[in-house]
Amino acid sequence: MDYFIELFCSGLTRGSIYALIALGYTMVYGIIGLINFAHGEIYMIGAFTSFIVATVLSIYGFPLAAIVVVAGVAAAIWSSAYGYTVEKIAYKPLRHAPRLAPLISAIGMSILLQNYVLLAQTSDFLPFPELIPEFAFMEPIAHIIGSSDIVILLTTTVVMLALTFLIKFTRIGKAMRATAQDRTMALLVGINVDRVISATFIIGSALAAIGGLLIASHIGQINFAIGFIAGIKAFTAAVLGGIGSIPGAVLGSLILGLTESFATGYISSDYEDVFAFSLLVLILIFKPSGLLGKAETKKV
Amino acid sequence: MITVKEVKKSLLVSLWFVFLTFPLMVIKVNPYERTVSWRWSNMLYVAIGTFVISLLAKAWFVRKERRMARQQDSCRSRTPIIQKILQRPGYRYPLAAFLLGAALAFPQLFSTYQANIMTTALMYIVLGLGLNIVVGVAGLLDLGYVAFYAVGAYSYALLNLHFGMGFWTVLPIGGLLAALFGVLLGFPVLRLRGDYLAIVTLGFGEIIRLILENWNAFSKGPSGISNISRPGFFGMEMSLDQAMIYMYYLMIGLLLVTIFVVNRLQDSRLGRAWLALREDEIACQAMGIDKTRTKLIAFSLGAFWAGLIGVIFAAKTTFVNPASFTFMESAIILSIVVLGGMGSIVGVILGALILVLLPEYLRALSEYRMLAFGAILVAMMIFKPEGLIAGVRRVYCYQGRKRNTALKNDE
Amino acid sequence: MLELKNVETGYGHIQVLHDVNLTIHAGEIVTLIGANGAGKSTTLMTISGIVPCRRGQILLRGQEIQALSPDKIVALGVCQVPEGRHIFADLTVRENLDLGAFLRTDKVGIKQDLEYVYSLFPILAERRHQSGGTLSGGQQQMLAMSRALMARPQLLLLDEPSMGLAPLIITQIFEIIKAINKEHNTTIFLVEQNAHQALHIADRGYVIENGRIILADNADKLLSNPDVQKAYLGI
Amino acid sequence: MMNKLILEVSGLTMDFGGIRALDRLDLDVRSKEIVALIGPNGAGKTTFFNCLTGIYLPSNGDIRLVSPQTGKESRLNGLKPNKITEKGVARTFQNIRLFSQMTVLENVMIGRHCRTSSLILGAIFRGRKTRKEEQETIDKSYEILEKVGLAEQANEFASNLSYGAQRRLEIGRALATEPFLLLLDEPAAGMNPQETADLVSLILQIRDEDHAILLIEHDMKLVMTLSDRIFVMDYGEKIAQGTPAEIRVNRAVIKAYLGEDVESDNA
Amino acid sequence: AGNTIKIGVAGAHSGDLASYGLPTVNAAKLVVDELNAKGGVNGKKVELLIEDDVCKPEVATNSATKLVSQGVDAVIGHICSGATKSALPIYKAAGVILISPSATNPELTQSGDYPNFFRTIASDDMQARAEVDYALNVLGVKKIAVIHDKGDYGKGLAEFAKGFIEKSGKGDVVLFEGVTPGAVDYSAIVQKIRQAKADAVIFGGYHPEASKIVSMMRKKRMDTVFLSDDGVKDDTFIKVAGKDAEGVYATGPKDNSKNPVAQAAIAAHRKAYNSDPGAFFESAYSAALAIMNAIEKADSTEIAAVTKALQTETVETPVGNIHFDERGDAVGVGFAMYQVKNGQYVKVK
Ligand SMILES: Nc1ncnc2c1ncn2[C@@H]1O[C@H](COP(=O)(O)OP(=O)(O)OP(=O)(O)O)[C@@H](O)[C@H]1O
Ligand SMILES: Nc1ncnc2c1ncn2[C@@H]1O[C@H](COP(=O)(O)OP(=O)(O)OP(=O)(O)O)[C@@H](O)[C@H]1O
Ligand SMILES: [Mg+2]
Ligand SMILES: [Mg+2]
Repeated sequence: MDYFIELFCSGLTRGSIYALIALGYTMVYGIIGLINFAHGEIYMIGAFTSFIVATVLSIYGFPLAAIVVVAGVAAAIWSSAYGYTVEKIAYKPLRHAPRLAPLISAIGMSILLQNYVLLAQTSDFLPFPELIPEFAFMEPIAHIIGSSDIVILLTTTVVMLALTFLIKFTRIGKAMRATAQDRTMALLVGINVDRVISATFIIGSALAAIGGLLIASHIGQINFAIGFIAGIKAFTAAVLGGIGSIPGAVLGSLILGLTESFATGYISSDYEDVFAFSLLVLILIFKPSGLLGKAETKKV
Repeated sequence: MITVKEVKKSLLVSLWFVFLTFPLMVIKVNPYERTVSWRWSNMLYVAIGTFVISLLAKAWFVRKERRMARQQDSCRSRTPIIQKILQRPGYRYPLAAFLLGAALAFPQLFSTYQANIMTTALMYIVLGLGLNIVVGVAGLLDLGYVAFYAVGAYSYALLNLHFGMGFWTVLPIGGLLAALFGVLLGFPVLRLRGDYLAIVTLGFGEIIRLILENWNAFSKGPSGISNISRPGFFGMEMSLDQAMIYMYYLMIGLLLVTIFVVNRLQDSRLGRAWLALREDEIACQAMGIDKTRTKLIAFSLGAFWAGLIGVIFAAKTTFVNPASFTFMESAIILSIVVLGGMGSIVGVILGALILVLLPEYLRALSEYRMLAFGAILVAMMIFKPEGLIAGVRRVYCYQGRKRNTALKNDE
Repeated sequence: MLELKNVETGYGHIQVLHDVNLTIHAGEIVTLIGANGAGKSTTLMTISGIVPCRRGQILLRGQEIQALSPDKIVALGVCQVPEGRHIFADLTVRENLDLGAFLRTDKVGIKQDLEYVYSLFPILAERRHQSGGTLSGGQQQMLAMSRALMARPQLLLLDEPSMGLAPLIITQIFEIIKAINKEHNTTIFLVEQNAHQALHIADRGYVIENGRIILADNADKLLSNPDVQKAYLGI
Repeated sequence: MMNKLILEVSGLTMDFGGIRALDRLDLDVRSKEIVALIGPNGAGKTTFFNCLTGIYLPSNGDIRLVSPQTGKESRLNGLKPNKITEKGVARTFQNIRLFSQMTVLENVMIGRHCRTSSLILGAIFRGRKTRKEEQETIDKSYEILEKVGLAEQANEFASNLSYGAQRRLEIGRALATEPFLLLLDEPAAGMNPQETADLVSLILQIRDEDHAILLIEHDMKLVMTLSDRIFVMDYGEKIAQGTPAEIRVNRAVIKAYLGEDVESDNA
Repeated sequence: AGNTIKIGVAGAHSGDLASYGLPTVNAAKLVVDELNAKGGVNGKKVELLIEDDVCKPEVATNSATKLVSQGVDAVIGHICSGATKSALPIYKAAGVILISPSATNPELTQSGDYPNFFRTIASDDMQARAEVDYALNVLGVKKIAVIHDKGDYGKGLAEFAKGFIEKSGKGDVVLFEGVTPGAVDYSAIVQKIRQAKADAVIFGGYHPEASKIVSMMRKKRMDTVFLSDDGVKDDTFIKVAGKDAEGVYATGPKDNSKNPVAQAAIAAHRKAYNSDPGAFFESAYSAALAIMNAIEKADSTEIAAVTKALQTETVETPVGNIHFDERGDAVGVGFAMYQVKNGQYVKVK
């Protein structure tokens, strides 16, 4: 039973990590229908920025709390800036282009950003400073769940709730949904579509940055290539949950994380990804729009 | 032609990039020694570099707009020169003959190495043409194309290893096996819409690779299978050089066959159904097209070609391991199709040549190579979103009408 | 109120509007009639700023608007019910209506207007939680109209509002158009295939052919114009 | 004149969640007949077409089709759309659904798909049979284009056609599938009087070539001149049925649909 | 052939594995520069031809053909075993000798398929043997979890380790599994190690995954012994894993720090490049010395003569005084076990 709980907790952590990245994927897909392959790289840049800022601050002897806050804010700012710029350069000119053009441009961006960080920084793995201390009161259960896991879980929950609220009830949220549905009409009711799309990229990127910071400090190391696998997994999770749906992205991520964890624990980690992807295929066969995705409205 | 306003804008752009790249370009920390180095000179490079690039891009867009305006005045739509040439049979056949001649003479004119690189390029052309059926023509976004390629490669590697089967025997087997896999995968998933299909195929590609990587007893795992025999030629002994040149001609042959077949397919009842399916599935069904079956045919045909090339890949490298079949490979093949121009055979050929030869010739840039590759991919899409060459629609001629009019005249 | 001076637009290489001149006075109903593909919808889209104006000027109350972005133009009180309705398919009827009032902030006024459109089209009140995409064609047309009304426009651009509607509803729609014009003093620019009815409620009319305005006159004069009768009224 | 029964619908019901779009609908069509289906917006007319052509699966009821040529009878419920088309029912759509990036001729050729059979090998080797079939497809498609008056634009992209022409092309494409029952969903919507008049003669011509036609339309002038019989729906139910003359004066229909002054307005 | 001796240098010089390939280029340059300064080999200048194969088999065949078509006499490289395997037949057909500083796959020498292959590094099975012996005989652990990174190198090593443990009869393999490199979290596999009640973990793979697993184990309050290979015996591992690295064992090439040739080579590198040499530098330097020595002694670049010279002539290199056995493995190189103590790898008995 203990073992089960342990695996469950590690599955939750993994799932929450995916969720933070998957939310950005889902938002961008929802609004411009693009699989933003560069999103994983935005997450990586978030991790790198927070690494640089945190290390610099700790070298100059700032207290831990200040480091966490400043590094988090800096990561969010710069990741958003990258997200914003990537959209302006690589996707905006392609709004009216054939459907696959932005996809290729996204793949190009992903390669570009990876190599940019590789060249600007280093190809080596770097130790990420421990930003989330092990709390003393957690000691008795430290073998099951660590404080970084708890922080990750909490953050994901809060972010999901906030985002759901934002999309459902705020003005910008409504504008986002309208833009997602019909861009021309969104313009005709007075929505500044460019700004809404930029906002989506900025919010999604900021989430990825927060994810980057949390994950990097959980794992303790970063390098320029961490975005790719995390990105693919997060995207899988987003699709599993029904792409475009915020709760779907979280649900999909948790299911994916738990599947991988239990597959590793009870079967074999050799095939954890095989299980993850097979699950995806199975679910989509029975629910072609993902778990919480809206079935396509087929009015003829 | 560059106004002050544009310069100002470019200045702003360059300022923005200075901000953007500040943490990554300027600061470099050494976490072990706990030192920080501030590389201010990089900031200058970024500022100047982005300023110039921004100006150039502006100039390009201004020119493009002017050109559009001019064309509009002349009220004539402009087709690219290549396309014009291709549309004129008078140019088309001599050009094709010339290209074929050049291709045949290539290994004689250049080193074996060049021929070898060309063989790789030819393989990618065929892969691109195969995927083009799936993505370009039928509109099914397949991000796991490399899985079928792996099936082909491993079927040759394994059959050769265990049963000593030869290249020519396995070539069709590999293709058919891959096609079978295409059907197996396609059957449940082809009713998924666009991007869901994409992610499922991506997942499938990964599953195949992971199985090859982990199931040692079957595939020898990550260390791969070596010493695969090269293709034979009526039992003739060949030196390595000859074998490579043979491989080159073999690929030329296969390419010609592929072009022929793909061309015919596109111009057939099936090809039309694929195009229609890409546009509107519901209307297609209402026209009596069996959606699932038609898609399945496209999917497995694409897989078939991937399988063929997989076999050739195994024979050419004489070694296979799962590392050759990653998602990046699928992405490159997809880029070939999109970059070249979806649905266009000539486009795919150009796209493959560019994407395969580019990294080879970018070697001079050494560590900036992949950076440049990514940037070029983005730039090509921005400047030519429809691809290099758009698909050309065939014009059908009507014999019945001539007959009818003739009849009328007689009356 | 609105003035188009020598407007030219097009898509890509094709030029659609040639030297279009139009004037709409405040409080008027003006109709634009013409064959399929003449450029009627394009004219409306150009006014709304969706299709960029290549040459010429568009003046709204004397202010140039051809370079403004669509949302700015909406903010100036120009709303459009586009051809093809453009319902936000996955949003509910209510949410569609709310989006119509996107730029407004007066909660009370919005509420009043919501009641107003529900009273115009009771079926919408009934279906307020259904997603827009599953409404029938005619219901969608009503929703599109209502959504535009929710913005309280000063100038309402209507693109074939009667298309696909039942005869009873068509009558009703034209009555509503008249009513909006009278009660709210909304200026209306109406594009119609149904030239007969359009000219009946309009004050003035323009006839467009191949992207050129070829006729402009009072509505009743156009009704009795033999060329118009032959080409557009089926008489 | 009592023609053969070709379509018989009984008790057809369609529910969407809580909404009942079709309610125990009965309807029949005989060969060489033009039947109109009218009713207020949202009455369920398009839904009826969708059930008939297999795009929706009806919740209840029975759809039976009898081929006038062979006399073979079949049940359409649960069949896939393409099978239904093969059986001889073709349709057009309320919102035009052409293959806009294909040429006009190709659009019609797609319609011939279910009447031809060449597959991969045929396409590659292009044997005599395939070539013959292909030429036939082209010729027949041209004939259809001439019939609907689009032969001149055969090699234009469908998206470049004017609206009325696109509607006619949809009809042509449907005809190419060689149906004996043609379903037209608001073919005259968005057409001007001239185009509508052309359409009327086209529909009559099609009828005379042995096709039965089931027609949804809001243009009363067209409905009244064309149809042999009219069915009127409201809220998914049939509220009236009869000849144009009967329907014109039916109180229920006038109240739900036509309005009092229909005559004057559609003059 | 001609007045120069052409030596190819092939390996990953770009991409994510560049850090394993570039040191070989430096080593070859240093050796050759020194030789040329002394007047070359038997009066002939030595020329280097450098080719990037990004460690991909399909690219490696291209680089190999390119080198062969440029007429190389011998090649130092390739770096990865997979790339080496696909390139070897091409060299074999052209009669070119390949000497690798880092391709450790046992098959390369043991299969007998590649008579033209030599290496200055011990093969994986030797390393696995050293790890297993140490774990069973010195540490005396009974239950061992064998974990790998699913890669060519790591999984191969792990399989040998598993085989050796099972054959010895002294211990049990309680777990044999691969982890996915780059995964965001390894807690599940760590829980599984705990569940299996392993006394020790033998890990086959590189340092990034090793440090993630070790850190996660320590976070979960496990003090399981951790043994690994020379992919982990890298100072980066200690830097990244920090205090969690303490006590970790790793095998690595025998300690050469006292060897004057090694000291000279490192000094030369510092002088030329102003930095410390990277992975496989010493074995690459040795490979360069060995091949140049053999060519000189054979006074020819003919494959048979050079092969004979490689097998018979002992040469002083940074990795010791070596010659090669008939399969191509270097005689005289060996493995030693190291442990992290106070943030440094220290050789243990
Ligand atoms: N998005 C577009 N791209 C290219 N050409 C277009 C586009 N939209 C319209 N056109 C062309 O512009 C011309 C005018 O079209 P427009 O839609 O304005 O006509 P309309 O008068 O509204 O006709 P209808 O009565 O059919 O609505 C047509 O020839 C049409 O083919
Ligand atoms: N997929 C669907 N999901 C939910 N409701 C639907 C769906 N399709 C149709 N409906 C509902 O069924 C009813 C009938 O719609 P239908 O489109 O058949 O009307 P119609 O008679 O064709 O009207 P119109 O003349 O306006 O086109 C409408 O109330 C509509 O909202
Ligand atoms: Mg229009
Ligand atoms: Mg309808």
